Amino acid sequence: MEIFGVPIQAFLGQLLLGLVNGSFYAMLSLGLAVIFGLLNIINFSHGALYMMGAYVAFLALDLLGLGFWWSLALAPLIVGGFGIIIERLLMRWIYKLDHLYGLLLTFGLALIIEGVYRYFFGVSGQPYPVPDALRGATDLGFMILPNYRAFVVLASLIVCLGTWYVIERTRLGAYLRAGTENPQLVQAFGVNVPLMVTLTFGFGVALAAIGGVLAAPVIQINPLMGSNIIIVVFAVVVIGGMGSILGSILTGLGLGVIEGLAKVYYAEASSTVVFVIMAIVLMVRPAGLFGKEK
Amino acid sequence: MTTAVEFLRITDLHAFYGESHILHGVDLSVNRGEVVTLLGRNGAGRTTTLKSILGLVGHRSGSIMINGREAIGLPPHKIAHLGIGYCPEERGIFSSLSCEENLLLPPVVASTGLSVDEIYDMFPNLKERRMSQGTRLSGGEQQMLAVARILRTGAQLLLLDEISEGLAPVIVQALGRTIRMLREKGYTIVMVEQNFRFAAPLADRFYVMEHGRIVEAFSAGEMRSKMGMLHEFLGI
Amino acid sequence: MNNKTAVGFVLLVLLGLVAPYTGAYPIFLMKALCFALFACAFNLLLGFTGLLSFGHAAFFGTAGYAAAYSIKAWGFAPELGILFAVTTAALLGWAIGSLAIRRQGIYFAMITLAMAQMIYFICLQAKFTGAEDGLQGVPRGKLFGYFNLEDDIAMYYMVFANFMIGFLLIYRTVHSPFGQVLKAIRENEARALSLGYDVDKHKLLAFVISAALAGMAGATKTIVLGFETLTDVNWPQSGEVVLMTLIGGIGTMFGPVVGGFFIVTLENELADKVGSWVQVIMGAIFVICVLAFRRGIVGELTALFGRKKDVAV
Amino acid sequence: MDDYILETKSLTKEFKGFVAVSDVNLKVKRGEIHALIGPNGAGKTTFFNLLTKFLIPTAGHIFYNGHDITYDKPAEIARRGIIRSFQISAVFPHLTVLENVRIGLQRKLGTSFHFWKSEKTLGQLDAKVMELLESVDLTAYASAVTVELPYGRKRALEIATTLAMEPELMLLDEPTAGMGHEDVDRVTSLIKKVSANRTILMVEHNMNVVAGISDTITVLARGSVIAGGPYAQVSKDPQVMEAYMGTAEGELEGAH
Amino acid sequence: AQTAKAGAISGDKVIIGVMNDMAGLYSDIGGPGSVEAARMAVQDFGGKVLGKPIEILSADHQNKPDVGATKAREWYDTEGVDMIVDVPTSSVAISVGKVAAEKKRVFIDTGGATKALTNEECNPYMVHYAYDTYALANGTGKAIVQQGGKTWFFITADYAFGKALEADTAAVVKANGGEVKGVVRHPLNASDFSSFMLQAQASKAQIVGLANAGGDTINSVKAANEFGLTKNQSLAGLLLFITDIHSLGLKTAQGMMLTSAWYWDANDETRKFSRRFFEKIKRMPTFDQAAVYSAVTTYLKAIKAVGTDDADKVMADLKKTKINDMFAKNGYIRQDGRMMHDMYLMQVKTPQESKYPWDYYKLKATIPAEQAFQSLALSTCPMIKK
Ligand SMILES: Nc1ncnc2c1ncn2[C@@H]1O[C@H](COP(=O)(O)OP(=O)(O)OP(=O)(O)O)[C@@H](O)[C@H]1O
Ligand SMILES: Nc1ncnc2c1ncn2[C@@H]1O[C@H](COP(=O)(O)OP(=O)(O)OP(=O)(O)O)[C@@H](O)[C@H]1O
Ligand SMILES: [Mg+2]
Ligand SMILES: [Mg+2]
Repeated sequence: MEIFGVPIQAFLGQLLLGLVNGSFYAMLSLGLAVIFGLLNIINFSHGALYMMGAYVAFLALDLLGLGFWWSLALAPLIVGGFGIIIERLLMRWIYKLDHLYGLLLTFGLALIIEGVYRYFFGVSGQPYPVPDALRGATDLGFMILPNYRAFVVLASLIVCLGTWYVIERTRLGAYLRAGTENPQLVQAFGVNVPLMVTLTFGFGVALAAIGGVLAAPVIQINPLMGSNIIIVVFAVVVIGGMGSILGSILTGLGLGVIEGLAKVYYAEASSTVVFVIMAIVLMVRPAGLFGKEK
Repeated sequence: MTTAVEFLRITDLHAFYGESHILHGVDLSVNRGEVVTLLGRNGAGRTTTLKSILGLVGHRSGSIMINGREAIGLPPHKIAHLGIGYCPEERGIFSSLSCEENLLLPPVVASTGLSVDEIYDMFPNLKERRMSQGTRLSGGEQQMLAVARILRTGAQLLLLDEISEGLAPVIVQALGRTIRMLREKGYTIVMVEQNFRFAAPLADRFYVMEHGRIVEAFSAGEMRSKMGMLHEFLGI
Repeated sequence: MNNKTAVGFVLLVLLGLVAPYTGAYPIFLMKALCFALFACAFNLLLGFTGLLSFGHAAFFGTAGYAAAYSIKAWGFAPELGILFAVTTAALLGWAIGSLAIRRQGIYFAMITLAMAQMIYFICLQAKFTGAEDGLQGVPRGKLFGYFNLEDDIAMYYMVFANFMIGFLLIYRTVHSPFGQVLKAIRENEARALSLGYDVDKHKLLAFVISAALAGMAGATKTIVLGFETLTDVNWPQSGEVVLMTLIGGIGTMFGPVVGGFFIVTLENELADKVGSWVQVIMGAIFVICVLAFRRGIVGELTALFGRKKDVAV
Repeated sequence: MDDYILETKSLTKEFKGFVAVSDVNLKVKRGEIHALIGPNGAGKTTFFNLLTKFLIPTAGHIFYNGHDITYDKPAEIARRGIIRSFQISAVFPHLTVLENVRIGLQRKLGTSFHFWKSEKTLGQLDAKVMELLESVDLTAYASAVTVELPYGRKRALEIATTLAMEPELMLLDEPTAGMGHEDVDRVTSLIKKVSANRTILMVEHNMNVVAGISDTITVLARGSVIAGGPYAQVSKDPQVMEAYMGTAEGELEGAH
Repeated sequence: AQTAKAGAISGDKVIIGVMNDMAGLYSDIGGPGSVEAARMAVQDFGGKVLGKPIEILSADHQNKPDVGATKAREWYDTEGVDMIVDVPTSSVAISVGKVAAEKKRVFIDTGGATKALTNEECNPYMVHYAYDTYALANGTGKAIVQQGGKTWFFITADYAFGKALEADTAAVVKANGGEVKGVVRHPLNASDFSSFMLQAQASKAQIVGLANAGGDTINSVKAANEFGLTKNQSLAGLLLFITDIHSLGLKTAQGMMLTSAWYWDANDETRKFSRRFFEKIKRMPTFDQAAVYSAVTTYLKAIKAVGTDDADKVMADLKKTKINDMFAKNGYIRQDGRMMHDMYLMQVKTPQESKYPWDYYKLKATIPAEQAFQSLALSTCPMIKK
């Protein structure tokens, strides 16, 4: 059996691989959405922080001999901590300004982080092995799926859904959502909003770092890995609309899959397909698939 | 008569938004269980006074004693925990929260608050629109929600900014009854009101503001003798 | 035009006219003028319409390709090449603009960025752009069949003329009935809508003008340097023009000119001094500008000389 | 004989099963000040939103001067002469008072896309602008930047800008909300003044204002019209008292 | 001062400008290492030529042709630079080449890959020194087919560079009796290559040719490993530098075939140079960096031979003298500016085979210059009269 000239096995295989990429998109766009929610800032440095996550993994292994699992735990803490410092040192001064300044500030930040990493690590990239426990592949009948890829999908789904639950279903989440709209008032009700803002930023950044660690074994760790992915993630965010957490997760996964299929049918266009979809979505639903008109 | 216990004392309060100096040395005090109304023209600085109490202005100086604690240096969330409930002028209903979530949002600061059922009895509209998105409520319904919301927290000092604005007479009357009831329960209330006819029968004392200063203070008993002055200041 | 603007303007023209005789490097001057025009065009959108486009390199670069290709492959004269390039940029501006203005604020920025990235991919893959080799060896030719542009001085004055045309057009646009409506839209979009203005069409027109002028800058630069490459359509170029405007002064008339010269000089000077730190320095300038220097050079200067904050120079 | 400028036929708006405006047939007579009152949540603002196309009706039709405008776009509505004022003051804060009003006048010049013309060409409008400012008592503020105006003046400015559109029909949503007594009086008399030669439909909770200037009153409750007519008649309607006042005793006087 | 008399050195100094990418994509291939290599060359030459001092300038062109071209002009015009060397990134190389032609000064490109430099963009003042896409494709393709790798599948970066690599390789594969089973073209910076690996696997070709570069190649290799492609098929990298192998690690890269212009561990001479280089840079030199050393030396020798730094005379000498140093044996510069030298087919060692750091390659075949590079007959360089 074939689907548009591609054997169904291959088709399913590609679908699954698309999901893996989608997991990265989902995790990054979720982090962006969380930060945007409370700080009203599009974090342009998100890609750079994702890259930092991958470097933490590399350095932990290289300098300290700490393996993948350690990194998975350490990177969000270290990079998230770095995020917290950034928030305290820089971000706080611009909350009252037009949101565009946030974009510009984080853009500058991304340049700096990337530049510093280039200086210290060069650009040719660093090796990182797949963790031993996840080596090898499972024969699914229609394809051989490397165990590590399966793990990536699972791990990111857990992280994403966990985040969704906290934000949409808990009291803490209600504070977050309310703080998103009117932080002053929420603070006047007795909630420590500045702390909440700082931690939220740290959390969003930590999501990026987890993404970076997960990516380390499958793609080259180099200072540019973040800027390559961030623009696509922006498009994902525009398509999904930043209105809903679940929206960013679903859009991320969905676009990963679509991009994966594009690689089979018309590989040349696989990097533009996301932008084309963005254009179409904008024409039909300007607010994005899950967005609300303001 | 029981001896008055001072609950809020403001001395020489100055407040700024950025570079503009709005309050120029406000002094006022409110006793426990009192209802006090701030009167004044648009832009006189009444809202700013309430916001200053909570630390929501750019910069402030002077002294604000709440229940014996100095609040001038505290961040807003700590001030709230001294037992203050705030109903802002622009209502501040959250659109990403449902009506009920809005109601349940403010953290409880003391155990003496009303229960959700009591609140719904007081405002049946809210019960009906309970699952509605916060800002989908009508203007008046939002106003009710904003007041209802802080009654749950057990805050003893309520700062109410223009709560009668945009409400149908029937609701304004209901609000009046609520305020009286709250006073009987021992709540302390500072109201900012444009609607003098609403405020007049409720308040124990009045302050009149003009250009960021208190220019007059009188009690309910003195009201008649002050009508001339009020007319001059407020066109009443 | 108020007095001080007029003074600034006369100063600009004088400086521009004598610049090639000051010993400044002519190619450098021309390049800087092109970037200054690019930044002015960008500022028309950001400073006077309140729209942050993060994809303006798309127009700059596409026009560069259009000029290079039409001149090299079809033998267009320079003026025709520029005209063709400006038209191309305007059309592209119309296409991208129609999509982008459907959203506001940050989304607008992200959409323009993403669309520009798509243009980059297209330029990378298309046949006529020469991909990473670029379109090289574009002859400067003769302006109106008469002025030989191979001569740097002649070339310079043509660039300067282009710059002035663009600059004056922007000035006119900002201070026109249309400019007034733009200002109103920036201030209160809903109200402008309710007064019966088709807000989207106004924004779109501003976008197209800005794209066309960015295109003019790109095309001119191509003729000056004789080549067009992917660098000009890639996103760091979009970031750079934002930086030029930011550092010169958003929403000021002369700011982007100053910013353009500043960054081009900096880039040139840093090239053989700091090695790999260029990017970090650019990033740091961004951060510093946003945190402490939001009015930019021109904005700060005018503030210093005691003008009101809201005056657009 | 009766000349109706606006007419709705069975206008209905449903939000996910909740009927906010239900089968409303409203006729607005040309040249009148028509007030829309009703308890909170009655559907007044929703009704306004339907008229100005901020919302799409679930059912029913809207006729303006006999034309069916149910499916027009917001900007088209404005061009037909229906102008709405906002509940939150809608001015262009960093333009001068003069420029604010001029923006309103400028559209008719047809040069709003003319980016090649000098803004001096707008000077021809200034006389008309001053006339309008005069009518709302703002001449003294003409060159002030709008943010710096007191609240009541901003409302007056907004009305002047709206007048610049030469609206046939003005829709005012709670024009006196949040105003001090002086401003209320100022704005009330302003509305009365500008109502000459045009029709005004307004939502208002302040009964003094309603009683003072409106010719006809329609009372909405739970999305439906429960009463209509001149003030004297409506204010005695027991159903209205019940729904609006909460008490059936006494005349409808409002809490203000 | 442009036309120097015989025996004269313009400006009483010989100034050599090393221009490259100091921080970007290509900074590890050339970058600060190239500057160091140039310095070493000057030092080994004795610091002076014809009694005049030799100076090195360096600049970062940031991979921007306009920065590169403007800098080159400024160097030639106002700084008195006599020769520019390195310049990776094809677009910058070509535009600097144009400036060199206009200013009639020497330009020796070691870092650029595009074969356009000695074809349509060639000019009398430009030398293309180390390698080009044709040599890489041709060398790898031919040698592998000869060793039995008959069936090929290409993973190609979808732009001119990748397509040229693919086309050149495919042509030589077919000419030598091989077969191309399929091609998949991916966009630049595709980051995830798993999907292409599945397609390559399905093709059952013996050799999977990677017609891409840099991060794309590295990510391809990583994905190939992960999907077990290397169990039954071999990877051939068409443009791979030793720094890429270093960053992949032998565990992942082992067994790959690639063509290189030079290898640090080839003989005592190369080792001697490389060890010195390593002292300073902490990396073994790439073939680009070695080529910079060789190019600077060759240029200085030419000045010494003709007794002037006049570009025309130097170029004339360059084009007739044989080059023999640690980089090339019996190399020579052809009319079109192509420096002809042997290329080497290398195979990446397994981790077991590797005995010491940077011990990465084993030599599979030497490709003679005449076979490695495009023949003059095929050249589109206008300077070649046919
Ligand atoms: N965020 C702000 N920034 C700058 N100035 C402000 C700000 N908010 C209020 N003001 C100014 O402070 C002054 C006092 O305002 P305030 O809101 O306290 O007045 P008010 O007495 O509550 O009047 P109103 O009836 O209009 O609510 C006014 O002149 C107002 O313009
Ligand atoms: N977008 C919406 N989605 C769901 N319900 C809505 C929406 N907009 C309004 N409603 C509901 O419709 C009813 C009518 O609202 P509307 O704002 O028209 O009332 P109103 O008459 O203007 O009241 P007020 O005098 O309090 O402003 C309210 O119960 C409100 O909750
Ligand atoms: Mg107030
Ligand atoms: Mg309403």
